[in-house]
Amino acid sequence: MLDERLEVENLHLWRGERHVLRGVRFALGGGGCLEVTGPNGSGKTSLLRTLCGLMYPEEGQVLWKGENVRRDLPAFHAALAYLGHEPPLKADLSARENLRFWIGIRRRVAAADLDAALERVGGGGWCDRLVRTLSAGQRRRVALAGLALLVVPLWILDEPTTNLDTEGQQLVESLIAEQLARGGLVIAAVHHGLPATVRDVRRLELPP
Amino acid sequence: MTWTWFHRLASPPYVYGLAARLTPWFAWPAALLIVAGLWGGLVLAPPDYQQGDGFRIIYVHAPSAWMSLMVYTTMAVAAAVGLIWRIKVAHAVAASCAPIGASFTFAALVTGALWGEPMWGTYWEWDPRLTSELVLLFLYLGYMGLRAGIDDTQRADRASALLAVVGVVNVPIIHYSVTWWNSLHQAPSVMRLGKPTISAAMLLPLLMMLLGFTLYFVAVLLVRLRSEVLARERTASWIREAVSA
Amino acid sequence: MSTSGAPAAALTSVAATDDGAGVTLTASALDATRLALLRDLKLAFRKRGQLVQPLAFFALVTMLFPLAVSPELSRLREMAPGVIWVAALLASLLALEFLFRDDAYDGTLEQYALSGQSLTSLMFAKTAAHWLLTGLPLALMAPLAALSLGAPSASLPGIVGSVAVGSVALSLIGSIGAALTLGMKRSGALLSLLTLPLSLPVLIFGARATQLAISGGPLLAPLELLGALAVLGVTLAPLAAAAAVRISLE
Amino acid sequence: MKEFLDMGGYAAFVWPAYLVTLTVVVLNIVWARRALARSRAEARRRLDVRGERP
Repeated sequence: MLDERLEVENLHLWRGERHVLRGVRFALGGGGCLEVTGPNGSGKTSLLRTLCGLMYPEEGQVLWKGENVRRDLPAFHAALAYLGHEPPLKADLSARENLRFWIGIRRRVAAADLDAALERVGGGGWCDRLVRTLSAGQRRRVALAGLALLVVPLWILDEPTTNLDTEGQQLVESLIAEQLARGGLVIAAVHHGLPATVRDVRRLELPP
Repeated sequence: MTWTWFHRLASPPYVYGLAARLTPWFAWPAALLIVAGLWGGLVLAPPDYQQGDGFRIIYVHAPSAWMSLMVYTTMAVAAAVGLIWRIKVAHAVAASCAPIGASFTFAALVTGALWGEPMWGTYWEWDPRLTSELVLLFLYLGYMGLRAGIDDTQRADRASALLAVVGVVNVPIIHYSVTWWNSLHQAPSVMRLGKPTISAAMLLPLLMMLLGFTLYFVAVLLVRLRSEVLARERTASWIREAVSA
Repeated sequence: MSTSGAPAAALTSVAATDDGAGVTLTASALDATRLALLRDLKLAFRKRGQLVQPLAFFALVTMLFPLAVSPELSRLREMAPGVIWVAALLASLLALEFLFRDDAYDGTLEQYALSGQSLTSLMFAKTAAHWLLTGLPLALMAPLAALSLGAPSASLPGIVGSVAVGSVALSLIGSIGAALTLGMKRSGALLSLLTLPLSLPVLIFGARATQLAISGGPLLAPLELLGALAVLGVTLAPLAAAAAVRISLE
Repeated sequence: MKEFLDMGGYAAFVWPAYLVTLTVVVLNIVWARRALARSRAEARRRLDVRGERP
């Protein structure tokens, strides 16, 4: 029952005249990591958004714990964290306020946990500044802090290392490693491949 | 077993072929009825005792007004079906309805105004029915504007379907509010006519026109439906046959 | 049980059971709605300039009428309900364009849709914020406009009440239009084309209530009708707006 | 015939009303057929692009 497992069966997605996903299939169990690669326009983002249930595939289905996610989307979403291209942050709120609202809508979070998460991503010095004054890399780090705070079994990440320096990329690695060690699942679209330190990575290459 | 007809009706190739086959079965009776209705309405029906020959506008005004409402209802029902069951053909029906409905709403407004001038002494009267008709035209225009504003057909289908459903929930409220408002501001100067006593010779052509226009709507809808179905279909297997014919 | 069963179970238990304080970790729907509302209010106060715009617009439009028609108070008084309501309708519309725009750009809507919380209640929160930031201030400003148009001071409570209730319905109807036009580059004209016909009943009942307030008549009937529209809107509009947002994310 | 065309003095209203309605009726037929022709051409073009038609 508690076995978190994501299965994807024969996904076909069209966008206008383009056949974006052509029969994508895979299965991923607890502790598994899947990296989705492919050139620009190969449908990485579309695949991730389809997995989340935002886009409706023409054919095929996504199963979570053996059940079609469409049957109970709210329950599936409660088990899911999705990070898109851009960190979902408000420019006119501080990093801390952003996290308080974004995460708070989903779960209760103690101030101490919030501080710890911000500290962890190196935001101790700037977490009370408005997000509009932060660099792209710092914003990405705020998003990572949010990811860590959500504590959900399934992570779906779109280019999580964009704009990050070496230290930031190591942070992504350790976050992913912890999530996998907890028995969580990680699906990440990446351009250059995840760093080698993340072991047991399976790869899904989307054709152009 | 009971659902097979439903599934067949959701299948684009089946619908495409069916629409092509059915069109003449609606088009020709429609043409006959409309011609007969025109003859009956313009020539055979006696002049109204109050409105004289002016009442003959009813034979084009009433069918246009009927179309404007009937097409909107059809559109909203098709849109709801498409929205709930994600049936592409239903969205194609809804999308086909809008331009037809909008043009007949326009015709109803113009013929209503042309009827109003000799009867009320003014082209435009803020009468609840004319006002509701005008609002309906804006609802159609909004629907078409929304479709035109969204590039992706699938998203345009779903967004406009939602609008059609919201609109159909609102139409009775709008009509009620306009009637309520009109009852407060009854203009005394306008001549109000009692309902004309309609004789059989007057009524029969009207019924023929109403039925003729309805069949005509189905025929035009079927032609439009084919084009909308083609535009939504990407799998080539049946399209090749469809377009080579 | 698979090999990864134990850690997976541990993870689930973190999400599902109580923490030390004995409270569940998942935010309730009420918490989520409250936070979404607070977020919008806080953001609006960070950008006060945008907040003032619809109000200034409202004041300006009502000022145009005496200049365009006549400064005679008796004539203005007759027009006052129409002027106030048309101006309020347009001012509310003006603010609608921004209701979802930023949220769509920065991915907030996506996170709302994927939060596992009811998107309908989050949409309700956004609409409530819109009303608190435009509808309510407009209602509070309406007496000024009414006085300048020659309305007697006894009519002011009725005017405030009718604008306050009517603008609830306006915000709700508008939220559907704003959600439907998400992702379009120039949505302003289309937004008014979608929203104004649907707002007609609010305009009719609202103007009537205002008129009765000015003439000292019993305005309960139109107010009740306005209230009915608002209640209907509260139950249906967030649902439709949520569906429209989902469609825009597809 | 002249009497018929005169419509009891209402010619200026009756005939334009019929004209407008019949124009709408005819235009709808023309538009629908044109839309279908366009969709078929478009479908053909798509098939050509994919090389699925000789």
